[in-house]
Amino acid sequence: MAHGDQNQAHHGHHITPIATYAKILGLLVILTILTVAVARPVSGFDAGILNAGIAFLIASVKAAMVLAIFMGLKYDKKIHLAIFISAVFFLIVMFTFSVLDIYTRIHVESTL
Amino acid sequence: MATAQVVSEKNYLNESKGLWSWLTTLDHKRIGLLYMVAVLTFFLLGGLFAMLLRVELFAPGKTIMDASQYNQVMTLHGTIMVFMVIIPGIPAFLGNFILPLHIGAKDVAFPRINLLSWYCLITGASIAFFSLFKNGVDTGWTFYTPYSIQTSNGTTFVVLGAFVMGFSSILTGLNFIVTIHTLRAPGMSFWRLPLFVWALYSTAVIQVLATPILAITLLLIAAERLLGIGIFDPKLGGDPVLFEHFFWFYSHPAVYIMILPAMGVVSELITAFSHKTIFGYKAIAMSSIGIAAVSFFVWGHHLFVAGQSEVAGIVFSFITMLVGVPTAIKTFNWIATLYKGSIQFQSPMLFALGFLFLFTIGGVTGIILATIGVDVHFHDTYFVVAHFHYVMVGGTLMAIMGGIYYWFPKIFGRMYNEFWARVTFVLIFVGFNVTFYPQFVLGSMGMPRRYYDYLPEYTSLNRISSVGAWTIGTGFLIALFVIIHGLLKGKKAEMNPWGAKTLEWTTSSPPPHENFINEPIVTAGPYEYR
Amino acid sequence: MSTANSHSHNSNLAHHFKSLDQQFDAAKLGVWLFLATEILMFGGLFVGYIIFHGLYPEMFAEGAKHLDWRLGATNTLVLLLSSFTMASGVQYAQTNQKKKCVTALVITFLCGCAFLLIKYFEYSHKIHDGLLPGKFFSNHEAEHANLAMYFSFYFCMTGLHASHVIAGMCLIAWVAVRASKGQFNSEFYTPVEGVGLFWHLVDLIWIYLFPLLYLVG
Amino acid sequence: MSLATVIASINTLFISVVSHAAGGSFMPPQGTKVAEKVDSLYRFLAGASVISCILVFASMCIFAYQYRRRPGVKSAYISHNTLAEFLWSFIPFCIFMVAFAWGWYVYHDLRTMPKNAFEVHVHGQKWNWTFEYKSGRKSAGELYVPVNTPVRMIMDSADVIHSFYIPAFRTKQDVVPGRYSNIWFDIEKPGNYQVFCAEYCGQGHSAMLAKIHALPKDKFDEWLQNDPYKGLTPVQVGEAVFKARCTACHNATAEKKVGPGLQGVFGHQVDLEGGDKVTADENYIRESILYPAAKIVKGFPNAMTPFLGQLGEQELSGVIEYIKSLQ
Repeated sequence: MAHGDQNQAHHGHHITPIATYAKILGLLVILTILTVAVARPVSGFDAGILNAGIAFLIASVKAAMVLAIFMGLKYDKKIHLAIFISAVFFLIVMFTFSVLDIYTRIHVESTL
Repeated sequence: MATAQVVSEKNYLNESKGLWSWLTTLDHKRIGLLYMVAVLTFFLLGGLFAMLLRVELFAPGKTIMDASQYNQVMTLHGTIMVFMVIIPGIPAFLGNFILPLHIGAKDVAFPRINLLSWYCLITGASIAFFSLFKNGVDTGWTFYTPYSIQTSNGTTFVVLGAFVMGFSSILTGLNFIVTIHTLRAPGMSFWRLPLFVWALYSTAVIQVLATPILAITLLLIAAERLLGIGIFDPKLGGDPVLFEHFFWFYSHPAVYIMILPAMGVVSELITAFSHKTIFGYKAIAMSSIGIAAVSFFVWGHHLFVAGQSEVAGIVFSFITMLVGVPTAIKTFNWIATLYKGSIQFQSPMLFALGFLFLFTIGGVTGIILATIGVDVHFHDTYFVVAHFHYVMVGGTLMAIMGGIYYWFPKIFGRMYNEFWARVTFVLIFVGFNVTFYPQFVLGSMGMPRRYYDYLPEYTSLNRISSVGAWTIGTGFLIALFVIIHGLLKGKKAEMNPWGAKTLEWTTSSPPPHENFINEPIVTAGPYEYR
Repeated sequence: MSTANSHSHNSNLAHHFKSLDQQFDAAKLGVWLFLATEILMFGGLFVGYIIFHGLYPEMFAEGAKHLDWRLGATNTLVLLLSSFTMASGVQYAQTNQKKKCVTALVITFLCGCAFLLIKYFEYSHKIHDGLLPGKFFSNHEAEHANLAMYFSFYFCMTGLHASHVIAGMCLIAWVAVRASKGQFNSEFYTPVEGVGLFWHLVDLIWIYLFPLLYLVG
Repeated sequence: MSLATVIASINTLFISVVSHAAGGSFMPPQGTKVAEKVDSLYRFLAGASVISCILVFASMCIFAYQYRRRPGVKSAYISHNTLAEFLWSFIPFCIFMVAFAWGWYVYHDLRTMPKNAFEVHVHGQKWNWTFEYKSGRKSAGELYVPVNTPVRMIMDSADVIHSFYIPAFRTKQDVVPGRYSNIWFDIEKPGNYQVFCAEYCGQGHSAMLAKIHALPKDKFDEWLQNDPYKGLTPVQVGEAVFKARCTACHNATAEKKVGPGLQGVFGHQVDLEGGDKVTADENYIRESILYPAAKIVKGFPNAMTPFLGQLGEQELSGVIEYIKSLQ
């Protein structure tokens, strides 16, 4: 009997081996050490304005691994990924337009 | 469109008795009625404040209250109407009742969360009203900083109350999305969903994705008041215009939380009373989704003169124009549905036609306000007040009234008095135009909004407006009596008094506890009037 | 739906669902939608943080100096470990390994405790130095005029996060008790799965908070 | 069906009023060239609105009447019409784009600050406007500007967000505390123009008014040179200041407004919040003007903004003398 989109097989839930989880944990720890290693206050490593970008990039790689494996988005229904992406997307929308305003304002000086 | 249902003696109303059985119910229909009681109570209160405002504005200078009382009443009117009436109005009351019936489900996906969201509304409202004992609140419903940081202590309570009510809205939206995705009856594909369900779906998306930003913004206001965190306070290096961005990032989409479900109701009413399939089903369904998506990109038109950059203003003006397109599609498709129909004019249809009339005016004045060069003049004047009342009252409240009358026989199993229902329509419709049309003129003349006092040249138009407001008030009071009378004394309703085609009309009036005795099996679209 | 009625005796199946699968799908969809709201709620703070970081970079650099990156890094590792044990806990529930499942959940809970303990030391240090948000700020060595705002962000973001850690720990305790009573199996493990997703989100947010607050200066 | 006729007659009435509004005749007289541009854009928008409203209402009424339910007549089955739907989304889209582009053009004029403009500083505070000229001349509630000269206002706020709105010039701008905002106009004819505060700012919001007096160039120069208080007694100076700065919140009678009425206050006991009493002498009044939060009169909110640095010594002592004279 076809009804809606709940026609997944009964025992179709994906089971990830513990070993995979352990590997991911190892990678996450390595990336955490990397974040610390490239941070200016810790190692003096200085990439100028890129510093924040690098930190953000590494964090995003870590987040992607947590999402894909720990939270199972890799094997999951696509709608869960869609929900996550739409949340991030609208957050970016909010950020972009607020920043668009703040960085295109014309500064007015007092002339007194 | 579905197999006929067996009529049962037991229904959701008489299934169990006593106040406690209502306060702990998990049945979406009963929760819908709990929302009805709450929303109508808040509406009476908010309406009463509106009447007081119009008495005060009957003449320039002090009429019945002083400036600080006026500002408090204005704030209460706005806050109650926005957070406690229009936002929960259609989705949580009519939507809660009708949505599972429309898709052939036994209940919403999470009945406990459904009840919890009602208690969130009540708790939030109570916290907000507690502010009355803390010197009240006079910020307007928009809580603009730094004014809201500096003014009376009551503000903290209203802000926290709105925070809690936000959760009510989030949980309702979450529940609806999951219900629509997982609990559709066999054969109920997405393209067979009634348009009201599409509208609720789009609304729910906004509720889930926009309300959290309101939550954090309100928390920050509370923190600003309690800790002085300085993010929105210019004295501490903060930016009040950033608050306006945060606030309107929620509150503009929230405008569509208010109007999209109303559009859904009107789609149902027009096709049912024209006895004709809806014109351009997919276009109407997709325009709901389109409006919901674009609504997140346009909030900056509330900041055209707020100190936002000129570049941002122009970008927002452009995107705002785009929202007009799906709205226009809907309006024209409704008109096209009337064409070659077989139209009856019972009161729900009158309200639907009234909606078309008033919403069109609200819509075109919206385009005028979106045009940035003209908005600089109209911004924060009565033109804006008139515009959003045409959309919110002329749109949403007309749809609520139409929806209540339309589903009245299904909800209560009784009919209301048709003559008096038509009287309410005439009073509300005429009174509405008398109230708010003059406000367009006042705005053109330059009268700013939220004014306790005004220049003598605005007097006569304000008088007309006040008289109109009292006419609307009378109309709604009569409507209340029509509802109560129908509830107690109305004659028994049939299963399908209007000859409509959607699923809720295939079960008994009122429906049994699990809605359908046999699960409906859907074999065709929702509006097959052949 | 031939399997639907065979499950109707199952006490875990609510009356309005047809099968445990349908109920599981609904619950998981609901949890993901809830996570979306959490992301947006924290996101509002992140947006504010990034904007003001752009406006006052020196102030944020000065603020970050007052934080101890070692404690932040330790807490990151603690939360990563807890995420691993949580994921394992869900897997053990899926594969009917009750004992291991309870152990994994208890370790996760203890990691939460460790995180809060470290946070407590950090907070008391800040309080001692007068590095407090807004009007309670009383550090006299501050160079930047608005340094209080940095600590407003610090306390708002970590405070909101800590409240989620506490909520998550309550939920973990709840599912651990249920797991020890043997209420979960490969047919029904929805609560563990949902709590797990929530806990991973708490970890996810910290993954961003750590470099933003402690390292980017 | 009588309903259709009722709706149709409401329609006609409505359309006549709308077309009246469409002429722009409700707007205040135009004071600047830009205002004329705004009005022609508004005429276009209002015209387009009226036409589309007539289209919608007329077809609604005609269909409602024509296709009212009649026995034996079934409705047609029309699911959609792609061409029609395309047209009624594409045509509005084109109109919207014209409105947007035209709006952008007008907005550009409204927001492009002229070079070499005559500059006046505007200070907004709860609940009055003060104006400061580079010559050092200050005025409160009354802005004097030359005609046929581009004037740029540089605005700041001492407390909350206000908005400087001149309907006759079709322009407004929020005055955000913590930074400077600006606005400009070039007045064509000498005359008086109303200024409103358009952003809600509390109790005195609707009393936060000002008047713009546009003077011919020579008269304006003469005004700019003049000592505003030349030949006035201190009480007269005080009265002028009081009328401009204080009447939003205080009456010169005993009747209370936002703050206490000031008649008969001087020399008498005043009850304070917290139970203290104080005699209203010169020092008390001076303190209440400069540091209003120091002593709050019983039954009133702590709502007044400090006037420290706002008033010259001559003005301050004038106000005190004026309050003394209110017996």
